[in-house]
Amino acid sequence: MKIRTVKYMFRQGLVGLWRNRGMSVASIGSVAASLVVLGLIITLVLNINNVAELTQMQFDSIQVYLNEGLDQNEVQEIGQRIGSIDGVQLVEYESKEQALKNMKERWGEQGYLLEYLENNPLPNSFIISMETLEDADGIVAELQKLEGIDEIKYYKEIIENLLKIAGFIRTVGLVLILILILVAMFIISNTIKLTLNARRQEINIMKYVGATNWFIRWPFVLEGMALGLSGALIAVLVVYFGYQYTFQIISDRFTVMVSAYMIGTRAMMHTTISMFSVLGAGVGALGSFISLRKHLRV
Amino acid sequence: MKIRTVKYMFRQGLVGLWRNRGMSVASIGSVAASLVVLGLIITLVLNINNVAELTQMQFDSIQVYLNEGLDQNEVQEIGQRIGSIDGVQLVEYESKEQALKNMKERWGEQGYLLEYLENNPLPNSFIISMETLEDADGIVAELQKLEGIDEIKYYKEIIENLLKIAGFIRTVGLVLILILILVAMFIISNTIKLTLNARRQEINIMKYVGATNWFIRWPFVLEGMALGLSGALIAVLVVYFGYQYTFQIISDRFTVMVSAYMIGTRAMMHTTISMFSVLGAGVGALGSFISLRKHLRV
Amino acid sequence: MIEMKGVNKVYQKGVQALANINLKIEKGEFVFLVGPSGAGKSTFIKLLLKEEEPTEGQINIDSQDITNLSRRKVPYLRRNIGVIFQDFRLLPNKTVFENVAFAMQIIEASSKDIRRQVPMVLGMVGLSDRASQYPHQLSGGERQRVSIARAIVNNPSILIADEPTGNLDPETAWEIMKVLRQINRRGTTVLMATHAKEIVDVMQQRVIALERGKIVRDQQRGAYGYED
Amino acid sequence: MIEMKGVNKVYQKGVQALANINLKIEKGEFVFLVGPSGAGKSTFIKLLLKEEEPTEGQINIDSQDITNLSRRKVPYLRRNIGVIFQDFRLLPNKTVFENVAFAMQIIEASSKDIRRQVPMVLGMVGLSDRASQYPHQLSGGERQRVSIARAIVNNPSILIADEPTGNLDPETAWEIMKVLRQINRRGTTVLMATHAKEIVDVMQQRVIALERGKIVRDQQRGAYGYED
Ligand SMILES: Nc1ncnc2c1ncn2[C@@H]1O[C@H](COP(=O)(O)OP(=O)(O)OP(=O)(O)O)[C@@H](O)[C@H]1O
Ligand SMILES: Nc1ncnc2c1ncn2[C@@H]1O[C@H](COP(=O)(O)OP(=O)(O)OP(=O)(O)O)[C@@H](O)[C@H]1O
Ligand SMILES: [Mg+2]
Ligand SMILES: [Mg+2]
Repeated sequence: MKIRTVKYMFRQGLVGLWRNRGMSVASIGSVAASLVVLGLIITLVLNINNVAELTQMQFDSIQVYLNEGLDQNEVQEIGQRIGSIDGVQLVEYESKEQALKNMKERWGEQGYLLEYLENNPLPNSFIISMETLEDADGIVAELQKLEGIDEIKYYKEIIENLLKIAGFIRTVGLVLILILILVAMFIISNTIKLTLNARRQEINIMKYVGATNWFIRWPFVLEGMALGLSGALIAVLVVYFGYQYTFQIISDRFTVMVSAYMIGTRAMMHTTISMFSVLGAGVGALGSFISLRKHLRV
Repeated sequence: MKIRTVKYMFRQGLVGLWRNRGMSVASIGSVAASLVVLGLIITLVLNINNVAELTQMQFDSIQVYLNEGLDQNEVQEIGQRIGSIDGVQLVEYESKEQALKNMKERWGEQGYLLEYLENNPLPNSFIISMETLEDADGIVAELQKLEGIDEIKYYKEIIENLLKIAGFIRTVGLVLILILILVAMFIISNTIKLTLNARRQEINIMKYVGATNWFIRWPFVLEGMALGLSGALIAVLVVYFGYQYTFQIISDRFTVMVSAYMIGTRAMMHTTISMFSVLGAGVGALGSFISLRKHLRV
Repeated sequence: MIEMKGVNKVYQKGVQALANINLKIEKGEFVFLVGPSGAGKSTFIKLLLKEEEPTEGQINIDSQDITNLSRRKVPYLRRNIGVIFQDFRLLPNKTVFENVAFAMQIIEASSKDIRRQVPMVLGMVGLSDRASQYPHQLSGGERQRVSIARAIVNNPSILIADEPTGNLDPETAWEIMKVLRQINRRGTTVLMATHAKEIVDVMQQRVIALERGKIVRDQQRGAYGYED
Repeated sequence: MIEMKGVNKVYQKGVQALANINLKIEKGEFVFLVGPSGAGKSTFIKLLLKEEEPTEGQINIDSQDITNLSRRKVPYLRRNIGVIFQDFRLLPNKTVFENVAFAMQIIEASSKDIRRQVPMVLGMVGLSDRASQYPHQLSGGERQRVSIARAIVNNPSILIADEPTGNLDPETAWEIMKVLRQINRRGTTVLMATHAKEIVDVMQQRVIALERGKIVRDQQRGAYGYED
């Protein structure tokens, strides 16, 4: 294929877009619309996932109750031993007085009940943060070998439940996104098909005059690609500004706390831009390619 | 318009669908695809909303602490008075012993702390269920007029927070559904537009031969309606079986508890069937109508 | 009756297709419109059908000024005029029978009339055995004859034919001319744009010759008139 | 060289368009294909272009059996043959210039050649001033001439013309015939399906007459031959 032919094809692709601009606009609109929906769902799923992970991190600790009557040195030694276990990130000491105070706070309105206590039944304890959740069982096993420890409190069930829920959300989210990707692909390729169908006569004539399949195909494939990319661009912009706006509203209306749980606009954009470009251009080009086959058979 | 013409139009609408079946299939597919997405989101939003409402109902009560040392008769009288207040649905008596027991249960693992209590600091109480949340303030005002009452516990904040969250979810959900309806309408009408564009020549010729706009329009509008309805039907089936399947999986995997929070398949279907039929047929017909205008101007 | 007063037609690209046309065609006349390719014959016809609007001037059909006709009335104007289009304009998704029947359906004719009339006109143009084929399954001449059948099926008061014999062999062409002549004898005004020298010369009817959008000759009992 | 051996063509609806055709057209010949409407002339041409496949028989072009030609080689066959289609087949979204240039672009001609050659052939068919218009902005005869220009622009070794003068006035028709004759003198085989009795009679070339799909006459220096 000569350079001039390549140039010709690129030019034809653009010219085709422009001369059929009514249809081009309709197609780009449909592509953009389906990608916007995809973007919407991806944003939701990723954010829910993010919230689940952050929440999980808060329960992500082991509490070690110490025996009564240990002296300061013994406590310190236990602390150091714990600190040297593989996978332990941070060790914090909580005295029984501190523990009662914390508990009262946590109980809020019902905290007054604790004032009726005869004596403080709570133990001194260490609170351990882990590097990753997977280390938990190993750390607990190590802790059990230590002396001076009464009980190991590990929110195993809560964490496991959270992991389960997070896993479920992730699965549902992935399935949802997958379905939506398929739907978007379907709509985009259908749109391209309808666009080409309106021009089947044109394609037939080219064949009758002696053009090879590739000569006819390339401009259409490039046109499909341009359609897809334009749609993707619009979708990215809509999702970007839509997300930014929502982010803003949530920060304003609720405390900053809530938006701290949301994924930043930047990070969000990386995902959508690359995904949408590939989807739009790829499906556009492939859709053209496949839909053309039928018309080229003359 | 004569009866035979009406018959002619219905026949032409169907014939048009069949003779352009390649395009019809593509259009129906796009309509179905966008409605499936809409269905997916509606299902999600309605369910989340449902969960929020059910949760809210659990906090939806007022607790009345009674003074120490009332005798049985006095307690009964107070109970009757409360029962006669407007908006009160149910009054339950909870003795101080029962209350401690319930609390121990509710605290689970930390319940042992309550065993260290010197004496039971909890009061006897009435628990009041309301007909609707809006009555709460009125009921509280009435309660304050009664004698023998120590304190009125009303989870105002929690309820208000829940109401806020539920409202937020509902708003976000509605906005989402609205956006999706717009997107579905856009995609459907674009699809119809592309379908008609491929047949613009046909439409022009009809005009040149002397057909009135309505004579040309009706078969196309009916065709667009049939396209939309077929797409809607497919979408309803997909959503129905998809939802049923998911419902089943969730009931199996998790406890029955979770699926108790989900809206039943039946109720779900009422919403989707009516909504999709109207959307599909309406947008199909309207899309045809509007897209035709351009082509009829010859 | 067709009347044009000072009609001009300039297309977008500045092409002057018709220039200051004044003429009158009486009811029941048979008129040939001749002239070289691009002279403005089809444009002349398109103006009568309101497919194009004149840039200037006034056109009357049956004493009605059609230049100011409202959009809604255009279909009724067109129904009065049977047209054989130069490019046939058949509905690609309808069979031969349906294409002809369509012209009757739009005037809400009864199925009985349609079932009687359509086979008759298809017989007149020699296409009885092609009724169930689609336009793309026909030869050029056959398409042209379907277009003719559709134009005459409603017995219009005016029949306009744009090059109705261009794709026909001389024998078939003469058959068609006989049909047109017959329709004309029944009182229908016939206006036929054509390049068929022989036909024009033999028929001895009024000839209007256009050249570059101007009427250069308007002759009763004329001949095609260009020497080759 | 074009050769047909025992060629039959039956369309879906049972229409026998060609029946047992045997003939040979030598390189450089000028052949008229005549016959009434629906005789099978266009079908004959469509077989040569592999637009339709013969139901039976073999077709050779330049000693190559095209009935078994692979799909991928069809475009190269078509490039060798310039065709004037009965229904013109112009690309609706391309201007006159682009329509003609397209035939050169597919054989990857240089822009320089295109800029030189296209205006030349548009001049030959008398359309120099219509280069930037779209097909729907042309008169019937002008469209036909664009189709002619596209067919000859690549100097094909075979030129097939299906009713190339159907929409042209006699004068322009003769201009076109001169162009075809000139191309034929340069060694191009010309096959022309036509109803133009006068042209066939004057040109005195080989005439093949079809009737209901059969060759009923094959005559060197023949005439159109049907009496009216
Ligand atoms: N839509 C249009 N835009 C621009 N120019 C046009 C348009 N339609 C026709 N023309 C030009 O107007 C002139 C007259 O066209 P018209 O179709 O009336 O010719 P005609 O006499 O019918 O020719 P023919 O015998 O070839 O059919 C032509 O030169 C043509 O190029
Ligand atoms: N695709 C098709 N399907 C069925 N029948 C067809 C098809 N194409 C052509 N025919 C029939 O085959 C016969 C020959 O058609 P063809 O186009 O070859 O005729 P022709 O000689 O070119 O006629 P004309 O002079 O009218 O153009 C006609 O009767 C036509 O109806
Ligand atoms: Mg014309
Ligand atoms: Mg033919």
